[in-house]
Amino acid sequence: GKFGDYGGQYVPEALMPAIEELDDAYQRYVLDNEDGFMDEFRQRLADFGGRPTPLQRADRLSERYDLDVYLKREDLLHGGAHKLNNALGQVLLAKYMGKDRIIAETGAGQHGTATAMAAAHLDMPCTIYMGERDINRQRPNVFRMKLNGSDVKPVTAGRGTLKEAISETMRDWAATVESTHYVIGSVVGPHPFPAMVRDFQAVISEEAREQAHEKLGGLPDSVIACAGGGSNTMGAFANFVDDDSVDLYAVEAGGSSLAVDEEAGVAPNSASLSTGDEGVLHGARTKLLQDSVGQIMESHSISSGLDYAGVGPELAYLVDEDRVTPVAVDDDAALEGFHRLSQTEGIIPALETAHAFGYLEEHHAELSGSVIVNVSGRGDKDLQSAIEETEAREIPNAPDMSMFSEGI
Amino acid sequence: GKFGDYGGQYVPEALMPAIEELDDAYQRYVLDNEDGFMDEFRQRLADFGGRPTPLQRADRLSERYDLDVYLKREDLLHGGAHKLNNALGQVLLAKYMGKDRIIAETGAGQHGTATAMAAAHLDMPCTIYMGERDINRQRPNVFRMKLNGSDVKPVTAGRGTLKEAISETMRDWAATVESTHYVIGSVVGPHPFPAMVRDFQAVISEEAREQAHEKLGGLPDSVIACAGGGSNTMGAFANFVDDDSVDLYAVEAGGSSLAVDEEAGVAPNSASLSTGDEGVLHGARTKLLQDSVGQIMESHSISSGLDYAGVGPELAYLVDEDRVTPVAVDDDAALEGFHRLSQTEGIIPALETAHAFGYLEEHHAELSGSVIVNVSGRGDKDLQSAIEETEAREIPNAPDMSMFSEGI
Amino acid sequence: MAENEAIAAAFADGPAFIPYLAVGDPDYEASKAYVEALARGGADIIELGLPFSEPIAEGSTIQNAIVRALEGGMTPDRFFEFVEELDVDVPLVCMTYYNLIYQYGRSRGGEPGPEAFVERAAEVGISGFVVPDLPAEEADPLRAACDEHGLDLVFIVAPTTEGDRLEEMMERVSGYVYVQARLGTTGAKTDVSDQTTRSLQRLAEWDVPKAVGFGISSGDQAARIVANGADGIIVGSALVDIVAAGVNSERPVDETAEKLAAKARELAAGTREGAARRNADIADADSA
Amino acid sequence: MAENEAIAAAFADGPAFIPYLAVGDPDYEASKAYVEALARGGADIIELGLPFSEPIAEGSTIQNAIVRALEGGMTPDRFFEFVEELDVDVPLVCMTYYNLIYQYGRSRGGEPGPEAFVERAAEVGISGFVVPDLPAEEADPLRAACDEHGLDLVFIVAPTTEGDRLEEMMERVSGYVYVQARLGTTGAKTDVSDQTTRSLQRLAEWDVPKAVGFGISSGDQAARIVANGADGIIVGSALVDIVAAGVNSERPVDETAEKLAAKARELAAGTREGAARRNADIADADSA
Repeated sequence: GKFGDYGGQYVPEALMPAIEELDDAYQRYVLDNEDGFMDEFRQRLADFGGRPTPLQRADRLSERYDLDVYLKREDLLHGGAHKLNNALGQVLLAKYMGKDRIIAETGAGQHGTATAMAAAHLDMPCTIYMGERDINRQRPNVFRMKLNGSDVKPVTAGRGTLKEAISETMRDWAATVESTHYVIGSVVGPHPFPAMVRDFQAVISEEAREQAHEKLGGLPDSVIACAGGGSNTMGAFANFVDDDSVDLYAVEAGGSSLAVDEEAGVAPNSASLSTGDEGVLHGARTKLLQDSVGQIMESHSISSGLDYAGVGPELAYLVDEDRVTPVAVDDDAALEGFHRLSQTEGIIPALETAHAFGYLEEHHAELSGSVIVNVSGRGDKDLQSAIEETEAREIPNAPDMSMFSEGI
Repeated sequence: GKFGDYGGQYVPEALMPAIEELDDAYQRYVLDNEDGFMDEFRQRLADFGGRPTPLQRADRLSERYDLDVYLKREDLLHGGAHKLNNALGQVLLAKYMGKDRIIAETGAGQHGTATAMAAAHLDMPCTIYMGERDINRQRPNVFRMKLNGSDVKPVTAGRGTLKEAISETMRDWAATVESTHYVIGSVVGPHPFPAMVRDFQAVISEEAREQAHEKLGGLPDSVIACAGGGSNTMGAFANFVDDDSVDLYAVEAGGSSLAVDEEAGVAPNSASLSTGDEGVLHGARTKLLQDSVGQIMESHSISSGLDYAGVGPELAYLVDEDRVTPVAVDDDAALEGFHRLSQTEGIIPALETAHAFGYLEEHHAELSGSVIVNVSGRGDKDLQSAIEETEAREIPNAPDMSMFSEGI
Repeated sequence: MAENEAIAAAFADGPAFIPYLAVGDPDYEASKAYVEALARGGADIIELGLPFSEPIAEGSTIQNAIVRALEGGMTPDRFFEFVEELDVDVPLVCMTYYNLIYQYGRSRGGEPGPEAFVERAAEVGISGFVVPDLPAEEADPLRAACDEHGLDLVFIVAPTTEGDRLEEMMERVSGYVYVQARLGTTGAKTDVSDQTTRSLQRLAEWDVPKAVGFGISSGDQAARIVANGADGIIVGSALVDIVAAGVNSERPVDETAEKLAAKARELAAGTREGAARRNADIADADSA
Repeated sequence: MAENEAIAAAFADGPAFIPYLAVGDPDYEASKAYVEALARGGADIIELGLPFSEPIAEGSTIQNAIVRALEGGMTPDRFFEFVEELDVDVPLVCMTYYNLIYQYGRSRGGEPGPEAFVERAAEVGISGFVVPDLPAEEADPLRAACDEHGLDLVFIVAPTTEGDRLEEMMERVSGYVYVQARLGTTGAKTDVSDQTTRSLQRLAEWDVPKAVGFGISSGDQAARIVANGADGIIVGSALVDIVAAGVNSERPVDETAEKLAAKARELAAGTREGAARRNADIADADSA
């Protein structure tokens, strides 16, 4: 359960038996395909989720950047993001484990909607905890979860965002651990979650690697993915980690600045790989945005899905090992990437995903050959924020923003 | 250009040369695959669009209805509906024809967003006409088109809905016909549009038929698709038309009633196949909702995508030939279908699509064996209307609607 | 093909001025006054628009007129009544969309098809038809009905119409041919396109009069176009604009009618002026 | 393993009453008054919560206390200062989350790891630790540092803890074991679960005192639990509720302190009462 010194199981004692039970189930069903679990999982990912997703050559971006840019189209997965790979895997695993209830936390609502879909599909009662402030910011996702039959519980503690929702979900789990599985939404948390979520998401790079052989005739020179908690990142990297020739770039949310305001306890970014220190959060030792004494900082990003103070322990390890290059682009660059992909390829990316394209826009000259960018999700959920945030800034390739407000 | 007595080319003389040019291009590129047009189209549909879409067995619905229910998952296509099949085909065809500009009309915005995506992908300037009232009702789709770089022109004439947008697009085309291609959004309009759009959409049933052989070991007993203009309908039926053993059901929007209010010029439904009379509209002879002297009625449906007074001429023909069975379900049944699929399978359908599931819910006892339902689009665009319309009615399987308004 | 005598007569004395109004805009009685004003102003033929709910070939000016007329209660039967009651002495051409022509038989309890509509039109004194959404390829049933009742069927030739399509039309046209001056839909514009001259040249061999329409709004334009060889000018939007202005400013009907008559006089004068110029040119050419 | 003498002494005279408060809630001075009130009320050991920003093991009562304390400016160094200044005569156990322990060394310019924190804690007079997010498997570095400085490391045994995991803890625990009375997080509840009895039975062979916590809010409950075999009772949320009520009603600090002292007296009395009942039971059993 360790990646170097990272990882581990830093959780309340009451949860340890559940985590051990999960570890056992992970080994049997996921690693050893007991009862054909992985076969059923893969079949459902195909039929229900829409896998494989395409690896598409982005002709216009390729020309613009003088690179061979390929897009791994996770935005086409059911629900609109890579999140279903994990949610479907965990809900199915919970069924194999004989659990009769699912809980999950959600920030931007993407993991919550994916879990709610998977739970409806597999007939599992499901409760989603969501900060009250996030609920108000992400109403369409709240509607989707509820329409899928999930119970969405508003969390009023603290600032009413992801952190508080995680704590509340942990509390529910601590009280119901015998019957309930907690579907963690990223490659974070105590072992076996980081390894298990990676394995569920690894289908991304498994397909991409095979598709690269078909379309590029070999391996790509680089793979680029945005990184918050890191599930799409590890999913996109996993099957390339052993290919030393492939550069792996984890693009973090640089927010407004990489500097921190220790006094206010605020890091105006979510760049834990680039700027964080080792520490323990939500069950694992990893890189964190924390103040000098170890209090967790409030992170910031225009993309709520990247807005998290921690990161998956395996990514922290791969960065320390120099296998993954952590980079960061700021909010402005992310918006530029958002508009670039929308205008140039007819794909509106999630603001999370837009960071990867912001990196490409800013740093394409440093890359060469072929690049796979993981399009982790679609931007339908972000239309309002993307427009508001663009209006508030000077984004070079922004469309005429007046048209979004005037006359219509 | 005829389907029995239906179809034809009832358009202003100024457009006739363009339509003849298009017919020529249709025959060469689409029917004869000149310059490898169809190969490129199919490749782009795969890479950019995400084809093939799955044919998924709906386990829980199958159990509920004691049928083998299979879902053809067009909701997973890029953009969230089958619309891209046609838009990508036509924009690519326009490129092959040497046109340098695209125009389209849109009602609910689905065809407009698909066209805007395809135009960005293929680097074609694009103008979309949309009624002002529709713009106000479908802002997210307006944002999507604009983010993709399309020019969205509000149409203020009349009631500011689809009819007026079609007229306005025709006007643009009449003035710019030499350089511009008009991307019609359904199997309607003058020849060759009904045949060409059918051929682009026929990929749905081409895949479904093959997938049925793999998954069912043969042909399904029935295929069900919702019908407005009829593009997903013809797409889902085309490759089954010659299979006499397969029953084809076109589910129209019954609205609030199948009766018409001749005095007010209003048909409170959009069921032109079930209740319409032969007439000429928007370039073709087909079945129409019209008053006794031939004025076109205002149609109605909770689903704006089905809200059209005409229907594709080929469908009118297939109904007269008893090959397609026209059926209609009302707004309430459509909402019941909407909630049924959302809760039971974890797929939130478009309100258009929900009509097909409303039919299944109401009439499953009359069906037997295996049924393919075309999930023509996802419901993200309809969340608000679905919730408002559900709140205003008594829908037996509605969730507790108070949760959508109270406290969040 | 039958040739309607009244229409033939209208072109017999030289180029014709052919105004258009939507019947029933903004209401039955006012509309009658307006049409009669056009006749008073010197119209040689009048095109009467029977409003259809989806006027795809019209610009916004005429579209709005059609909306006003429909809201004012105009129907095919009211239209026929209107024509019957009309006190004018010029041939009348009905301009409408094919679905209304096609459905009329059924609305009277018979089969759909153009016969019933044409029969009734002939009865009330209509001399011919212009049907903007009916290209020659789809026109045979209507052509046959017109022949039976001695009515003309006018086709629109667009700047883009060429080759076989011209043949198709030439075989079916009667009365006059409507030469569309430029691409686009109806609407008053100040430019008169070069395309007009080219179109007239293309139609030189046709033995029906060539009336030019789309975008003509002044006597000067009318004169120039006729001087360039047109046998007639068709003016719609510039007249409908006057009706619309009257509606918007709530002007009394007779004032609007007088303005229409004045505009008609200007356009009719322009038409005659153009004919005179052309004759002078011909005389010049003859004397050269 | 080292055994802290002060803690051992606290259990020597019979079952111990162990109250908890979040240090710095709602501010430094008030918090000192509250902790001293607990001592006055009869606490045998006091658990002092050093607030961490992500208290995943706490219920909402203590979570809110932690938020108040953090907003009041509580930090690890202020916490140590607080402990140093505290005028009480009972052993103090620091309850916090592992990241604060782990980072302290680095905040002082050294390496991360638990040594610096433990050293400083020992210096100010802390006798032991409870770290809710540190299971036995991850505890060796902290255990080693505690041994070096003579401090106890208390583990929480949950109702779900069984088999090998019990062994792991038994090997590493010192001072007392914190027996979690029911599943869930901290919070005052009126039920005392059957699981408590079962848990105590499972731990029968352990040679450290067994203190029961989670959900104890009254002297009666304390008495029943001690009568059932507990060597101590731990009460947090019921006391934090009093602090919170004081904050919400803007009650003077000394009034809230008095209410805390009163509650402590009730719980301490309950603890003694339970001990008396148990001794009576044992006497009954002996005489049977």
